Amino acid sequence: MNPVINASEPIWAVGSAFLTALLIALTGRWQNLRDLWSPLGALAQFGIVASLVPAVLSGETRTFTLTTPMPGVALYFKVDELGLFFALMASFLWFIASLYSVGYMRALKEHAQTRFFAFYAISLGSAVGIAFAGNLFTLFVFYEMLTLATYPLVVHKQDAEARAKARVYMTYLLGTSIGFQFTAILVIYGISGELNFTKGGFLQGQAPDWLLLSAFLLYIAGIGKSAIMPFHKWLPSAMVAPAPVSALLHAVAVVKAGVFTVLRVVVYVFGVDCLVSLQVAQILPYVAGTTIVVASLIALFQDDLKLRLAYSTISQLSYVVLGAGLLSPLGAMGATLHMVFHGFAKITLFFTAGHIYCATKKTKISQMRGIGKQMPFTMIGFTIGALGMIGLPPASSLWSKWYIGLGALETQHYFALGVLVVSTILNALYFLPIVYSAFFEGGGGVEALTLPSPPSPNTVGEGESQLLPSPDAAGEGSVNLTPPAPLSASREGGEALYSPSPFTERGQGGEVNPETPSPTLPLSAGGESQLLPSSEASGEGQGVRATEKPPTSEVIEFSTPYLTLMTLAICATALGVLVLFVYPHPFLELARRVAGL
Amino acid sequence: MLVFILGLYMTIVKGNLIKKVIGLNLAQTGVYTFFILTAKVNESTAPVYIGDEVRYANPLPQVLILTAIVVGISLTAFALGLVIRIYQAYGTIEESELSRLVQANREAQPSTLTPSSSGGEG
Amino acid sequence: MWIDLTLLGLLLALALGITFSRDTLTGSLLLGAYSLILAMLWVDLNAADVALTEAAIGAGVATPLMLLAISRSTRAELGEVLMTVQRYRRFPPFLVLGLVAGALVYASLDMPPLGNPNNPANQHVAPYYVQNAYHETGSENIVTAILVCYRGFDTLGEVLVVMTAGVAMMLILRRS
Amino acid sequence: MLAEHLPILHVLIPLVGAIVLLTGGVLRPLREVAWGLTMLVVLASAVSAFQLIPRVLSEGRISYALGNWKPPYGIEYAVDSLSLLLILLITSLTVIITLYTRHSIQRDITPNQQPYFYSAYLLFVGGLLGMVTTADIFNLYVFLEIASLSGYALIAIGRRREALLASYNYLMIGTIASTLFLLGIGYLYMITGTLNMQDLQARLEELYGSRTLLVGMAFITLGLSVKMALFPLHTWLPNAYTYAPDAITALMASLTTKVGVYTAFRVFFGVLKPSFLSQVVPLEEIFMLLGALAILGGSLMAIFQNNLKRMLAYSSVAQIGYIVLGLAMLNVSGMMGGLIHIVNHAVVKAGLFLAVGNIIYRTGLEEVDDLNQIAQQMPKTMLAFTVCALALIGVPLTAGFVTKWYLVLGSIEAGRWFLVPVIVVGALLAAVYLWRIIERAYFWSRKGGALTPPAPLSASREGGELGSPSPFTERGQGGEVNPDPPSPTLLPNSEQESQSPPAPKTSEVPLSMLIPTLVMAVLSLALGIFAVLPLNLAERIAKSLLGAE
Repeated sequence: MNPVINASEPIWAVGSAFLTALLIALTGRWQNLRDLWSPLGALAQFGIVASLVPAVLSGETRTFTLTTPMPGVALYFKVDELGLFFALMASFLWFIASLYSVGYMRALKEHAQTRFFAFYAISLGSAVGIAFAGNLFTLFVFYEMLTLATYPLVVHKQDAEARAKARVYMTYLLGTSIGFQFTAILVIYGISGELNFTKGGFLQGQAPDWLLLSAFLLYIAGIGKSAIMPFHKWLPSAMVAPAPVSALLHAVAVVKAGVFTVLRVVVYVFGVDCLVSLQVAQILPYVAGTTIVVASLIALFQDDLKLRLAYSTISQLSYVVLGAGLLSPLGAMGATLHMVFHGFAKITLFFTAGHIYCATKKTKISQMRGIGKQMPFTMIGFTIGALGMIGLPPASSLWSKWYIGLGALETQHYFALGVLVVSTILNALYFLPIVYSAFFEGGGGVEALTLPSPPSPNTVGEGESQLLPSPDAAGEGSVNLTPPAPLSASREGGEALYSPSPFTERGQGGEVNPETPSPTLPLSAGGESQLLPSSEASGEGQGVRATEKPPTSEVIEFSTPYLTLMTLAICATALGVLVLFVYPHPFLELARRVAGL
Repeated sequence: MLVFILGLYMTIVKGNLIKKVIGLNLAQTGVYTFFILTAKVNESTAPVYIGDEVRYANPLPQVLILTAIVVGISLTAFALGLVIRIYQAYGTIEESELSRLVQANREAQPSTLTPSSSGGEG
Repeated sequence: MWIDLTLLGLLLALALGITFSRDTLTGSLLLGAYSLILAMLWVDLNAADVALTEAAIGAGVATPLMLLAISRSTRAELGEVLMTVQRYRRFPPFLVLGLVAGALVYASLDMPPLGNPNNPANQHVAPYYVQNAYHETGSENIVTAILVCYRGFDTLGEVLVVMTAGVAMMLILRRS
Repeated sequence: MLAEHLPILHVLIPLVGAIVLLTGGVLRPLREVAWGLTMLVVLASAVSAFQLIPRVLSEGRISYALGNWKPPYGIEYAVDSLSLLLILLITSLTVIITLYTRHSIQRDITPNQQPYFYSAYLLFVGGLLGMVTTADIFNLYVFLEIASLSGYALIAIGRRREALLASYNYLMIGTIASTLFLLGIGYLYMITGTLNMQDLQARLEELYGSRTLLVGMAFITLGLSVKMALFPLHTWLPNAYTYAPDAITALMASLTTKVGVYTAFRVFFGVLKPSFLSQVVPLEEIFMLLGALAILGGSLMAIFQNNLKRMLAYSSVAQIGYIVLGLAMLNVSGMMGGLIHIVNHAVVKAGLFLAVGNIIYRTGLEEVDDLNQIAQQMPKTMLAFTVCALALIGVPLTAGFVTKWYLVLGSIEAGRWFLVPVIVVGALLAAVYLWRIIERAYFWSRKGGALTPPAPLSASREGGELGSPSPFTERGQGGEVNPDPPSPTLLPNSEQESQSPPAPKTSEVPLSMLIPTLVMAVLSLALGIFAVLPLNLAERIAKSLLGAE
């Protein structure tokens, strides 16, 4: 069998992040010194994790028991393929994200930066902790730690809205994890007296089917972080956070931790065989598939870029659950791959969104016409990220989708296959127009219609707020449930009258732009997001009467050192997406091992 | 036993704080009597040693009650002390009045320290 | 026997009087009288030491304390408060009392018979005291022997309770 | 020579200390050193208690016959693993809290009252220790009264005049309870003729059908349920905890009710045998139900409180529910959960009350609504508060998690599935009522100028739609409207401001208050991370309690 080696690397990988947080907190007074720690810590972490790759590839398993809080229940770490996979991605992306967030935070002169970076580091420590957790207890510990550590990041704005949203965030994550996951862990422990992950699972035949099945469903419901509907609300809520945090939530740590946990549970706790006998394949893919399609549909209607990305995440992450739920090795392989590949693509997209906001204070898709001329590198990065979402070459997610598709074929799960096709189309529908309008529109005619100014006395000049109270509420409240209503409403809006639909509020959001005092935006905001679903072509048509008047078409993404830093970060991750497309072999190999092929 | 019930009744039902103390006393005496009764031995004498052949009443419960009486009086004394303090602070020892006062106080100023009872210079 | 009954009758009457007396002064005076009668009853039950204590403390200490408290606060009572409040508030206390009374009666049904020397209470530990107290402690009064020797720690506790009460009074009364 | 008296020493030391303090109360020099003396006394008591550990672990139950009178005739003191747990808890917490009293109590009493205060304080501690150490049920009653009476007094000296009423009500309810307890003892004595618990246990076994026993136990149970503030009988607790001096609240919250629980279960397992529960009355069912009710009811009440101490008091009611629930499960895991929660909750709740005491000491703020940005003013205190709060919620690697782990495991083992959601929901409710404080303390911005967002206007419109989980959204927005609160103490209630001095940037409490608070926080983490030691003890206890079966 594979040699099991007791080694302390996993604990150092986790500890390096916590140490970084400590250093950040201690040196908070000296800004430059403080901001040095994050990249350094990330590098150290990545170095440690990467040093484990050869060992794992050669079949070793490294374990470490830190302490035993309760008899029989240890803080136990174990490095295996799946964990390494996640840890590699997280620590690498942390490095880039730390550079990016230094740029972001400084460019916006954000407050409480020390707290921000410290908790960012803790979050990463927790993420790697989740990756290397060797049993359910350790996993749960870091899972909760991650929730708590991200809370200060989400509530970073500290205004009423951020607090309310952060409360939603906490409620969903803590509620599901304490409510369901904790119980499920104990049920599992009660059944088997065993918590350590074992390849192939350790639960088969330990209890009656109904008990196992309910434990499994409890567990899946308990992983609120994977954002499977109906436990997805926290993700759009968390969009109040600054862009680097969104990147953290979506690409690096939180959601990833959720799907990672799903994979862990499916492969290492219950075991595929066991789940097959429980007929989970009849349940999980349907839930995941529904989530994919519905979230994509919702994403279509979001005008706020980050919200659209958020729903896209919900949909994309369910691919992983879908892949895992197919209970075929190929599906599991695809799921594993998608976890990483989506991470690279999505972090690019979020970096882009944050970068655009930093540089221009724009948050709406409808405001971004022609932005590609101002920020070509950024938007190229965005394009690559978007391709990654859709799963087209030259983006790496082609591979992961490919394997999930193969898995669906293998198990003859035609529903899953259908979902893949439909969602790919939907993805294309909601990303490509952005790309198109960014590069090929804008600078055009001046909008003729002028709308009554929305009654918002907001002092947006400060521009600190990329908090988007209203669109989010709209997205959650009405669009989500009754897509047709806003559809017709804003269509009218597009023609003549502005109707008091949720989009009124969106108008206020549009107001945020300090450079466009004339309130012409709302109309096109409504109109644009409207037409997107119907077809790409008509989106184009709408674009002709684009309102956005780019103040200048000169390239602004290198105008300050901070923006340059951010641009470079985007380029790096975009490059990552491409590299992974061209050279996915180590990951394919690792994923193959995870899936047991 | 009836006394015990009566005492309890007083403690619960009476509105006057002193009356409650009296009730408490009454209830306690009920319990004491119960103990004394368990100590009763027919045709016996008080447990003062006068020789081995005599039948004595059971001394143990009596001892217990001696202790209990003293404990009881301590409680009574302290309760009465409290009553005096309450009267000084509120000007009444009627429960209904007190609850009214407390209510009014709470509504007026949710977290005000009353100067009269704050531990200033004695 | 008739002495017992008379005393019991008196006690009951006094207790009722205390309960339904209209003002605190009457109540506390009656309580003093009640204590005395109770002490007499206990003497009759061969509990001389306890009776002495009760007479001294119940009548001799408690009553003056009550009087002191009344003189330092107020004598007037608003009358039967609960008689004036709504009906529903009167219900729960009676329910509780009824339950307790029921329990007492229920328990008394299979209690060991009163006064029987063969009761477990009189059989297990007590005879040891009776037989050995004098020889082991030298005290003729068995009650004293137990109080001071066998269960001396209880007595220490009892003294401590008194002390606690004293401390407590110092604490609360000496502040203003 | 002292070694053989160990089982009694830790009880006697505080009592003697109290007497010394009292007699010294009249001497002026002693007033100055009252605190120091108390500290010495509790330290000595703790030292003697810790000496017990090896002996109990190696020998099991240590018996000590007071005055050398043989147990059924004289009074027996005994230390077994269960009482050892409580003894260690009481002595060590007392040391920490005594440190805390030094400054915090100065606001509640005058200097010349100090000897009396510390005397009562030591009597209280001694009473509790006596309760957990004695093996004689009447002696238990006596010490119960010592502890109760000094407890009433300690509550009565609270700053506000409501403290007097709270104390009085507690006294009434408590005395009725102890009178019932005494009556119950009378019943037990009547049918057995003994007062020693082991003796009782042996002699009672053949009497399990007896009505007298039944009613006697009912009285005892009722009386003790009041003392431990089990849910429907908890009414004395919130007021008492709210108005007592802060240090006393911490002491009582962590110890009094625990000792009540201890006594109850000492009676159930030391006087009765588990078979009584299974044969005669399914008492464990009742307790389980009450525990569950306590968890839900207490937590819900806590959510609706705005006074910090009152909120924590209701939370205590809920936490007692956990303990009772666990102990009533009658299986090893569940009982371990309950036992370990006795320790965990004592530490955690003491930490919370101490932190709240710090806040009140420094700012005079007692309402949740007033705590905006308190963390900037008192970062260390709030750090401790946060850690303890997380521990109470039961986040992994904290004390509360261990408890919940074993409780859920126990209820699964017992096949009582309905308890699982109760425990879990209790944790979530705890998160709700504690998190709003953390949120306020850290994230309720009082930032002026550039960062005050325009959001409130639009956000408040949406607050309703969002259906946010806590009832405080609206109030929150009210607070937010403050244009630029310059100091954290800016409140609707302006009188507060005049009382507390204008707050400097950070103003922590004196070290003598800060250190205990931080120690509690560290302990509540340590009890989560290194729970093996206490758990081993708990397992031992649980097995020995159940092993009698």
